[in-house]
Amino acid sequence: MPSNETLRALHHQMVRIRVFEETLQKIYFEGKTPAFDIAAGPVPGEMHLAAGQEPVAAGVCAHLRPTDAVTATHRPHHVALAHGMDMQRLAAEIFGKETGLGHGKGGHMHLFDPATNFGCSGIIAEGMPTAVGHALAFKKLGRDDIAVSFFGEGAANQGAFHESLNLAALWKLGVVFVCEDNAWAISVPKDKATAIANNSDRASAYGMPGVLIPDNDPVAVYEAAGEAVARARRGGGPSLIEIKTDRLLGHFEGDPQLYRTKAEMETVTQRDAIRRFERQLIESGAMTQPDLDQVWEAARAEVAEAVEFARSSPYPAPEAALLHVFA
Amino acid sequence: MPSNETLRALHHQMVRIRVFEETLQKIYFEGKTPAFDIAAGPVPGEMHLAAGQEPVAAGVCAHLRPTDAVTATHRPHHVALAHGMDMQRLAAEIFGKETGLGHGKGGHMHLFDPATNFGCSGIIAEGMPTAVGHALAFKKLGRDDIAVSFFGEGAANQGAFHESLNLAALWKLGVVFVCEDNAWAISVPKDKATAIANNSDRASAYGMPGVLIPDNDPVAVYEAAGEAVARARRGGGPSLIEIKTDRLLGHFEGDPQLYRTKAEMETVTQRDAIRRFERQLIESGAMTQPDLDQVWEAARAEVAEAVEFARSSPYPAPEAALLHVFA
Amino acid sequence: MAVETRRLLTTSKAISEAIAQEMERDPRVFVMGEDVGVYGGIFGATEGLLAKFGPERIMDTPISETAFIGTAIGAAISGMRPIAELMFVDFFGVCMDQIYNHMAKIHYESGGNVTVPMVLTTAIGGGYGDAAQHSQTLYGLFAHLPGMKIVVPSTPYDAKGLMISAIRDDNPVVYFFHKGIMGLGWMTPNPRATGEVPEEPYTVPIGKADVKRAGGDVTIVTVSLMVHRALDAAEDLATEGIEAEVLDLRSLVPLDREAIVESVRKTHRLLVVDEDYGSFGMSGEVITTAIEGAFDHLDAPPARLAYPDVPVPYSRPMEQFCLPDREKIAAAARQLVKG
Amino acid sequence: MAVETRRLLTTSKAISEAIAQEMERDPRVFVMGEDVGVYGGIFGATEGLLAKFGPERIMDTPISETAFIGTAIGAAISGMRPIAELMFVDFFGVCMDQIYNHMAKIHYESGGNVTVPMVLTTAIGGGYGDAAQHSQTLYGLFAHLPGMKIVVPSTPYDAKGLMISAIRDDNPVVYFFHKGIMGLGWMTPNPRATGEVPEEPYTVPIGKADVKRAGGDVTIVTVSLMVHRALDAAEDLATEGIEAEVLDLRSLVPLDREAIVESVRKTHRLLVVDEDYGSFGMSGEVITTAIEGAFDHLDAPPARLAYPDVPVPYSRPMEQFCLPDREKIAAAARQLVKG
Ligand SMILES: Cc1ncc(C[n+]2csc(CCOP(=O)(O)OP(=O)(O)O)c2C)c(N)n1
Ligand SMILES: Cc1ncc(C[n+]2csc(CCOP(=O)(O)OP(=O)(O)O)c2C)c(N)n1
Ligand SMILES: [Mg+2]
Ligand SMILES: [Mg+2]
Repeated sequence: MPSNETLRALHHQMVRIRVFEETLQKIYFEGKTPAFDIAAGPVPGEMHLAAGQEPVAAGVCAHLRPTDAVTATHRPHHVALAHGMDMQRLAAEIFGKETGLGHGKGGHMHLFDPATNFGCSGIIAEGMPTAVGHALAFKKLGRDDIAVSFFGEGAANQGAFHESLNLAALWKLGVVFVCEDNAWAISVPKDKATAIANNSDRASAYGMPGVLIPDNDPVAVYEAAGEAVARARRGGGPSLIEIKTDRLLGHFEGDPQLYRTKAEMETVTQRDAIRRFERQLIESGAMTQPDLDQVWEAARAEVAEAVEFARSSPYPAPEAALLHVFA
Repeated sequence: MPSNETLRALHHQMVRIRVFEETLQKIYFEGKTPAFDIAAGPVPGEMHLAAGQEPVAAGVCAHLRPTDAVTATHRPHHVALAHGMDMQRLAAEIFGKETGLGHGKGGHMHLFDPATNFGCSGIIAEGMPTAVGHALAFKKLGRDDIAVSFFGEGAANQGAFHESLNLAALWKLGVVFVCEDNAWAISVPKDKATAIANNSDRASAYGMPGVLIPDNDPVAVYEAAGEAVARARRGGGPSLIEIKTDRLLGHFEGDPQLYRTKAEMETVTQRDAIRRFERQLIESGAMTQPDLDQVWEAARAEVAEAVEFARSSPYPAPEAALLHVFA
Repeated sequence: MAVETRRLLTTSKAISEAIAQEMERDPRVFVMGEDVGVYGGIFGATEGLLAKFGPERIMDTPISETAFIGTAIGAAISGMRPIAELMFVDFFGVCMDQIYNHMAKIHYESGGNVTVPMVLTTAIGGGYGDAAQHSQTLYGLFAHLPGMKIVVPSTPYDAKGLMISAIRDDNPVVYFFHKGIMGLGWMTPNPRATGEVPEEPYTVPIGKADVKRAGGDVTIVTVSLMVHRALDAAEDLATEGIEAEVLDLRSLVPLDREAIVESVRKTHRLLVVDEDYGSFGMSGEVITTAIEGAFDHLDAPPARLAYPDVPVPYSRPMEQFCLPDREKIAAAARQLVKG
Repeated sequence: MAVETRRLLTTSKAISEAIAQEMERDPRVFVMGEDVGVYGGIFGATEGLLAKFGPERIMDTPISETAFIGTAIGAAISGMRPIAELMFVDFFGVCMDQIYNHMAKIHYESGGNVTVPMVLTTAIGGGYGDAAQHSQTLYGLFAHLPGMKIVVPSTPYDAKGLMISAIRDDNPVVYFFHKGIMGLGWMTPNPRATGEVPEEPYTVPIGKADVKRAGGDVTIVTVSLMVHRALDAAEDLATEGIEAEVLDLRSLVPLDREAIVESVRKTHRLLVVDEDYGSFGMSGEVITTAIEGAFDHLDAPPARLAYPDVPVPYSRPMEQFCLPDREKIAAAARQLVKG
């Protein structure tokens, strides 16, 4: 069992992610009511929120340093924040502002942060080979940094998954592959897309360890990731970790989710990993209710400040669109 | 053990393939000596011969009907012939003649034969999804035909392998995936490319049966393929068969094979599957030496006739290049 | 008393109606793609089809574009007539080999003996903040590669007729629909995304351009959403006494070169509007076509207004800066006419 | 007594020498690809490098283009300067997403904060019977997509200098070498595939076209092997009193539009020769560039001689029919000049 300090840190991370995502959800609909227009409001375009998947980001990234590389997906905020991305510059990027991580060029699916060696992208499984490359560079440079690749269970049926795991295993690179199985790829359920039940079983196709975390538990994630990260760091090669997690919201905001039953929605809401974890923290005495309240309050303040920074920042000049094609 | 008739049929198939390939090898160098120029001679371009891999083609295709679909690779002749492709039109296509399968448009890597529902292509693993599609069509059309996809061990690290096996398994389609492990992908040995020793072990990543034939034995291939084909035909879904086979020649003709040790070359030559099979046939009494000789003689005659047909056929008109872009 | 009955459909409904009618007519037609089932296609192109035809004919797929597009190829060869949806054209890079090296070439490589009758549908276009990987048009890239027909409708009427033509065509057809013309409830409304569509099946020929507005002063050649932007601009220009002819190519392969040349011979001026990247694409091809066929009829060098050669930026001011629009088109046409 | 010493290299040797020199200079440079090790690259671009630098820096890969090109991207971001070889450009379809959506866009998406300094090398061209999937050029397709520099050398000298520039460039550079200019022992000999190459490292700027032959009667714009075919044609034309200027673009992105315009303003006539498919590609872009910059200087409509819009046929008579060559270029130029 991790120390109480670690448990509190995990909790804190999860809470600030949740507050960030819920805040963003509200903001996203600004200017999009009564008639929903995806192009309108302060935050246009698709918006994929990760509420429910906090245990994955918090549990894995707790083991990382800023020099470790992380590649994430179209649903990147939880991982970005857990890996230490500046929340203000993240928010500003999502608002399309000059002060954003990419000066408004990237947007929510294309966040690149040299300070935390973080990257993500909107193409399924696109970041998996990138992670292999980071790890190869670290090996060549004699650094004991590692790379972590996050991807959804839907991405595990993309060719890049196969090629990346094989290459990482072949070259014994320090990569941890983290499959966030939230049971859905937009409207397609896992069992209508994947021939077997658990992607962690696919690890054997590459001769690497595969671990299944069946219940979205941050502590279990933390422990499995600890082993995988340590193995990667000491040159022991890659691993695959699969977490059965929950997508509490739609695939993107505005998704009517007609493909999901009410019962399923209720089940996943009921088993909200943060609430369950909080019950455990109180039961074990690691935290009290006032402790928890304080965490939420601090998170709200942090997120409010980030949003305020984003809102009050200027837009980039229109002509700036022509900059940065080439270095 | 298959019947003597089957054994003789397997032998006959293997021999005609071998004679075809050896004959083509000689012809390929016509016009390319003393200075080797890949563009010169009656057969230009790359030439990938399958000598040594006859057990795979013969053993698998013995179970197929002309209405079963077969997709093959850049090294397609053995499979094409075993599946019943007309040898004359095959040869004519390789010579680039008007009488060829594709009127000279396709060439040796792009053979398409509606009569045997055969197709192949020069891009690694490209034909694997096609096979899945054939099988899907058969299911929709209520036909008990099946599809077989041949591919090299090098192709098993391509994304299309993963996606195809998953989709075929998910939809329980009648596909037999046949991995010809000849230990080499051009100059790259299997163990420098593949994180595990046997691709058949990857079948479990898709919940399908995986069978390993370790010794290039036509009878073992025949038996394993028989089961897989029968399973596919009765709606039992796909299988993966891996055969450790031998590439007796270079990757393509003209390949100096500097990457191969003399010892390895000798080993594979020594264990030539046809010669070994012939010894067994004689020992078991299934065939006598004169029987064998007769098979070779008949094969030589058949191949000579096909080559003669190809040689004496006219070239397509140059302007025919502009035809057949669209139907 | 005569009652005028006009049957108005959105483009997405026109497309799904076309597919439905062809599926009823021909049991070999079926649909495959991500979220084409319950979801009805992210852009509504398959809405209602699952309920009508069931999961055997409207098949959700894994996120395996290489596999399912390749599956469509194999199924087409073996007697079916698949429609496969690539959700956004931006994703072509994970499956292009199947598309351009296999689907597009088999008929040719087989010397005409094998046909691959399939339709690949895909969504194009930006303007709504979806950034660099979800906003591209890219039809110019596909049109560069031989062996597939390239269809890019602009109106509900054309969308239905071209879809029916595409399904009945014995060749692979790539059918690009712009998100901004689909008439979706969640996109910025475009009044021109709804239009009259006959109920009965009909075809619009692939390879024939269409004069969407006649005019004698300048020819504006474009496709898809930009047809509407050009029509808007033409209205503005008309108030200034400039009559623009708007030529909707409707398909890039085959390209109706005669129509381009004919219009330019009449107006003596050409503006190409293109939401695809400017260089090495459609704009240069159309201008070259005019040069080849109407050089001596030109009163001014043909001009183009295209997406600049930059990835699509996320932030609204930058994205709007890049996109051709009503004002920019009118300005470019005015410049051509007035010098 | 002065001895003239000319150091003659094939293009493939010039390329491998450039890589070797940069690898010696910069420990961050390494090579990845299929058969780049013992084999030395199927077209010799990495010959001798394994022996010099060992398997840690000259890395054979599985047939996993998506994985290893993506690996190059990640390695480049984390401080290395990889060279990845895509064996034939024809294979781009299995890995294009990594190339155009990721490698080419990261710098832009990051607002300039992340650089991806890598070189992607690939072989182009046909003419030797390798048929539809191993004979394409396709540089026009890559040039359509923003964010990568596109280099297409024609001579050993340029090949070395451009390779060194590409490796030192902080941007992704796609470096296309034509099999027919490599000077390989097993390809039809091309006397121009060998040329003088200085031993010391030097750079040739990316983005500058080069007048390979000066002339006043007609400008022939092209790249790569077709530069040599154009030079051959120019010799024939000279005997008829026609002086052709041969402009070698050397790179398509950035495109040296000034050089095209300048030459056309001088000669008043333009022929574009392109081994890539004709429509929606380089030929239209170059002609449009001339129209945009030199419309009033043209004595005849610019013309193009490109690969027809058909997949590459296997059989020799058909393939030769499709390929631009010395005679066809001379005929097209003659037609332009004499009308
Ligand atoms: C190559 C590619 N195909 C399809 C898509 C469209 N798409 C975006 S997210 C998504 C579902 C992804 O599912 P999963 O990997 O499970 O991640 P999740 O959304 O559940 O986090 C799809 C199909 C894409 N972006 N890229
Ligand atoms: C996508 C792709 N990558 C690379 C190649 C080049 N190539 C042709 S054959 C070959 C080796 C194939 O090895 P394997 O699959 O084992 O088949 P074998 O040649 O041994 O029969 C390679 C790399 C190709 N044709 N397509
Ligand atoms: Mg998911
Ligand atoms: Mg092999």
